[in-house]
Amino acid sequence: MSDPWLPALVVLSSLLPGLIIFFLAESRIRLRTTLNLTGALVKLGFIGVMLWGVQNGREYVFRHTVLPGLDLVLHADALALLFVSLSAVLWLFTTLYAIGYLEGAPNRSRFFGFFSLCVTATVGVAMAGNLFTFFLFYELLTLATYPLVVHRGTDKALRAGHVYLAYTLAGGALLLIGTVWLYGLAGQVDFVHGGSLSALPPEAAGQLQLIFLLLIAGLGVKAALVPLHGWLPMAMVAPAPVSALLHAVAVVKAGAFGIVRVVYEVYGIEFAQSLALLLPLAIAASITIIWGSLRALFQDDLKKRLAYSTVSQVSYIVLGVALFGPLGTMGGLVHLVHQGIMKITLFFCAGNYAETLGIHKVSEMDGVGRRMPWTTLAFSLGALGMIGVPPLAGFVSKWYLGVGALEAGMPWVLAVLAASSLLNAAYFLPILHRAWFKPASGSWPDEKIPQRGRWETAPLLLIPPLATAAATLATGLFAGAAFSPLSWAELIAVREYLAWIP
Amino acid sequence: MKAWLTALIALLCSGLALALGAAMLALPEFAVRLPGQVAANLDASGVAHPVTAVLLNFRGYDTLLEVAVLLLALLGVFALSRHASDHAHPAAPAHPVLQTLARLLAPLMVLVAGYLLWIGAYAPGGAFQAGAVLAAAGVLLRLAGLLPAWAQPGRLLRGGLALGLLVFLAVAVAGLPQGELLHYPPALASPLILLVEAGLTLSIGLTLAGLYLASAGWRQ
Amino acid sequence: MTDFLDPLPWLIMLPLAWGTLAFVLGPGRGGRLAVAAIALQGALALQLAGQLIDSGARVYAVGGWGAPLGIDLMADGLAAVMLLLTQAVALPLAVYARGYFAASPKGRELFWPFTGFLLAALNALFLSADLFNIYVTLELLGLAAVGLVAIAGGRQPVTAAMRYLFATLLGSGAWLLGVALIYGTYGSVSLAVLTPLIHAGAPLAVTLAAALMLAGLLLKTALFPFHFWLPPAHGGAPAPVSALLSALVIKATFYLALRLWLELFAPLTTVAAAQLLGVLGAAAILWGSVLALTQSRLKMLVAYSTVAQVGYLFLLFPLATLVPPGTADSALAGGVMQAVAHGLAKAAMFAATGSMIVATGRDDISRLGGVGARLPLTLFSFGLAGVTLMGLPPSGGFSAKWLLLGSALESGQWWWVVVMIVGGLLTAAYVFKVLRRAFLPRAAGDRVARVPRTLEFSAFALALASILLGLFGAPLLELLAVGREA
Amino acid sequence: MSAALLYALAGAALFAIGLAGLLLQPHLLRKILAFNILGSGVFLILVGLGQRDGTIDPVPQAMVLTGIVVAIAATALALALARQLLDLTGQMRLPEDRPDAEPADD
Repeated sequence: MSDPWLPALVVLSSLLPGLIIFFLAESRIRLRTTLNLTGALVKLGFIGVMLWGVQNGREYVFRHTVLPGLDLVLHADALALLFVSLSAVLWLFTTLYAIGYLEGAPNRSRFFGFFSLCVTATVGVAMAGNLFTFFLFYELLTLATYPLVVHRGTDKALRAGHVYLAYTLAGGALLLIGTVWLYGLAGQVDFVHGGSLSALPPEAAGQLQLIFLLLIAGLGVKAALVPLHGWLPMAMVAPAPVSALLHAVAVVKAGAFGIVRVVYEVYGIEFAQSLALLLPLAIAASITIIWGSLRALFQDDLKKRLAYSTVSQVSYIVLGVALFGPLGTMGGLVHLVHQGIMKITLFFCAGNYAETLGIHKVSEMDGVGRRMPWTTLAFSLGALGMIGVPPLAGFVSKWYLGVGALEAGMPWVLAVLAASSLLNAAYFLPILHRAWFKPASGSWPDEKIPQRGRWETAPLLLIPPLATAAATLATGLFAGAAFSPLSWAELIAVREYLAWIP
Repeated sequence: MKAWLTALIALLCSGLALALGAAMLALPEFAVRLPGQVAANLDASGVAHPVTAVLLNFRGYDTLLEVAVLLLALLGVFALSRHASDHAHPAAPAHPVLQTLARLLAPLMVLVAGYLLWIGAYAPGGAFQAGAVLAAAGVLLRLAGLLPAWAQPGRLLRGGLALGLLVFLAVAVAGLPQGELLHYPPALASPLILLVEAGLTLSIGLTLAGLYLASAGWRQ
Repeated sequence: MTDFLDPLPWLIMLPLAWGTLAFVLGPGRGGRLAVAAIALQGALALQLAGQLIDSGARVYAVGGWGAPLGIDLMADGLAAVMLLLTQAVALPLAVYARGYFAASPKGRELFWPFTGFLLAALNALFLSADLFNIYVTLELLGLAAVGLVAIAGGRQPVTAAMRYLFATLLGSGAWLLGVALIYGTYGSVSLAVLTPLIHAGAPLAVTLAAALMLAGLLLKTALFPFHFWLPPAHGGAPAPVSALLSALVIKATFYLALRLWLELFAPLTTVAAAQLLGVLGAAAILWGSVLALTQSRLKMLVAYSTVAQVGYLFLLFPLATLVPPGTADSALAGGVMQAVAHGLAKAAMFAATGSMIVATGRDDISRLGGVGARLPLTLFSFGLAGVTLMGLPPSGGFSAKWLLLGSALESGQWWWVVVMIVGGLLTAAYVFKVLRRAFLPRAAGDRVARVPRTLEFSAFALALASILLGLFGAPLLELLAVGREA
Repeated sequence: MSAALLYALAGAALFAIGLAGLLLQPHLLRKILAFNILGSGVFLILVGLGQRDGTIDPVPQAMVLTGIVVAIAATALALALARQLLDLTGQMRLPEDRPDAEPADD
């Protein structure tokens, strides 16, 4: 197996099962599950090979010329692998969870088909080697997630789908204009360490600033930067596994990841700094962080509260990107992974409450910790991680962001981080308090899955959140170990900054 | 239609006529002249009449497509008549004088058609003129109540309608091994053109008649 | 070249022959013959394209006389691309039509002869290098198309056919008047003879001829505001017919407009005229998309989408006129790519639409619930075709949009960028209007029957081709460049 | 001015009259007649301009013969459509309302 094909195989390992699943009869449950899990495991295998290779300095590049001057490039570099590994691992867990969650529900072939396409798109976004390839998978992601958002087919779901499409397609259009413009100005722009635009003549600076605005606006829609975030809370009508995937890996992350690529590998962090692009970006991210947290505070609907929390948390990544210095970079990048693990845990748990007891609202959660201790334990770990309590994953992110802010000479960012952490605590701790310490108020809204021996809910619903909650703890505790997200982020940061540090 | 729109269209059409007239009065000398070339190549064309030479040889390809256009129009009428009538209406009985006249004239018209076909090689005439006379004979017979309408043409009639085009196509393709499409070897040009014209006369006669006869039986 | 098996003349003779034979065979017969013959035509078109790539553009003197006395045919890259598109669309549609007319026999009696003549007219038109001969091919094309619109009978289709006939006859009349003026000025109708004769200071008659011919072509291409005849004609015909008309017939007249503009009348073109064409194209994009969005009948929605997509083709004129050569090349490539991508995608979309109508028994967007569950492949094909029309990657439509956007930005004509982007979003709106409905569960009282497999797979083949065009479009652009080297 | 040119000028007038008729006359039979007038105008221009230098030119004459046959074909189809429309709607004119607003007839 030659090297160029590995990145393509990673993409195909979910694309092919997805396409097959579309045409499976509804009743072929076993075959569908086998295809899903085989795809997920094969993908992990390929990624493992590439992780080892990249660690040892190998390059995996797949290139196909679509039109003269327009190449489709899949490039598994360190940054790509960070995101790909996250997607592949969480896909496996989410697939397991979704199999349990949707047991007996209609239209499962369609659901898992688009689910696989969605992961294909995410993996493609991660490994895109230039803006065109990125755009391709970015749009595919839009198309693949739309049917998932409207999966339930209710009026509310259709309306949410409408809003989702309007936002994301408009964002895609902005991204397209920026990309075409950039290609016209600079030719084919591959993602390379340190960026490649600084060689352009100085007259182009004005255009480059405008292009940056277009690109960030286009990416900001999916990354849910305020004021482009309106679709995200509405998209909560989707089934829980979809919300989990949308928030933790697929859509919002694709946006945030795109911003990382544009700043570091198209413009180059130094060049972006010299064009005075980083400060506005940091301010936009800060506003989003605070605004999202504030809105989360007032949501009674659990999933909505988590959604606004996502709006806020994803911008930590953007903030890290906008901090000029390797530590800020590390903070942003590692949060890409940490936020994913923590948020997916929270959504799994929210799904469990809803599926098991019919709990959708925070106000219905009194005493749920005694009925569902394991789920609530996982939820608590995720929530505490989000707040940034050591030694959980979120603490590591916030620590590096804070130090990075000092390094970049933006001490005001510390205030943002502090305020945000306080707000995080303000909207998460009351939930934990209700769940653990308040007595249950009689019967549950709609108990669907009864207690069976030790199992507080269906096993396939319980194992994934416990696993990801454990990961929240592990990534925090063992942040210094080899192959931990943090050390991988360090590897990337060193390579990005080596490109220009003499 | 609104009055101002009518006025506007009338104005624009008059303007177009004036512009065309002005353009025609300001034409330069011809850059290319074809009459001389036609005359020079007339001997090799297989016919003695220049218009027939252009129609069936120099620009015979146009004619080939044009025959297809004619057949296509008939197909269109057939397509419509499938929905218009469930069965072929018998012709209304006509005045005996008309019937007698038609019986007398029809053979004569066939004869005239044959003459026109043959003379086309030397003088004004040819397949279209001959076919038109044949068609007129058909229409006359129908008006005299002697022919049924053609709602659903039988196989034989379909073959006759297609014959001219098929013969033309065969002759056109037969030229390929020696040269190009529609290339007539000079020695065979005369008989080949006559063959094509004979096939065309029959098919054009049937087609033109068919354009009338196919819709003759529609409900009123 | 005096080879008996030369693909060039056979591309015209073969469909004429099988069209005629299908008529002789009798009502409804000839489908199998047609599929075999179109497959052969496809092979011939590929062979011709190969010849062109190897040894450049070809001129073919019919009858051996040569222009100006005889009629010349000419095959260059542009013609070859259109020929390939024609056969590539026709083959799956022929397969589709056999299944469609088996399930829905209205209009099947004369479908095959008409289609044979239609394809002959298209191939002849793409290959012709003689203005009068082009007139005859235009009439052949127009009458075949009108006949196809009318084959199903009924009040709406016959009305549409009548309207369409007047439009197409007026268009050809304008073309013929232009030809008469050109012959009256120069004494020839051969493109090869005329092209060096026409220069910027040409007589008024030539300018008038250019304007008349172009106007006639715009009418036949249904460019806004001449689109009035298209939606009822394309929306009222049986699905295979709508597909042929939307995918190919309007492309033929666009092709002629492009050829005249870039070659014969190139010295007469002005920026103002090019911008006017672009404005009409932009209006078509916006107006057609908005009207598509308001339709309640599925087929009419797709037909209005054609009105909009035609607009994209005409954006190529301002982008290719009096701009640097590189910009013009990429605009031309984008425009032709759009023609090809739209041809494949719209054929797929009409085919999928036809299957949905056969399955639900009605042409109503609000009654599409359950289609997604019962006809997943058909709906998937509709979606893929929609992706191409929206211009999302990877698809032929995206490649086209990419090239057009690139040349718009390069030449500083940013207003076309805005039009294209807004058009793409509107397209998404009407495509998802259909998809959303079809995803819903079946409403009580509605039925969704299965349709023959051939219907599903032929539509899918077309849709897949429109997507793959986006990934493997480079050879097509290489072919397009044959005969255009400056 | 040669006689041939006079024919061409008359052709221009006929074309304009035919065009106006085609656009302005709502009655289908009149529209079809107008189309034929328009076509005759074009034929006159083709032959007339082609022979404006006084030489007889068989090429436009042959073209006009081809054109006449095409016009006959188109006229026949138009008449058949018009008659069918009369059968279906009882009117010899195209409905002016938006055609897509009509119900599909099945």
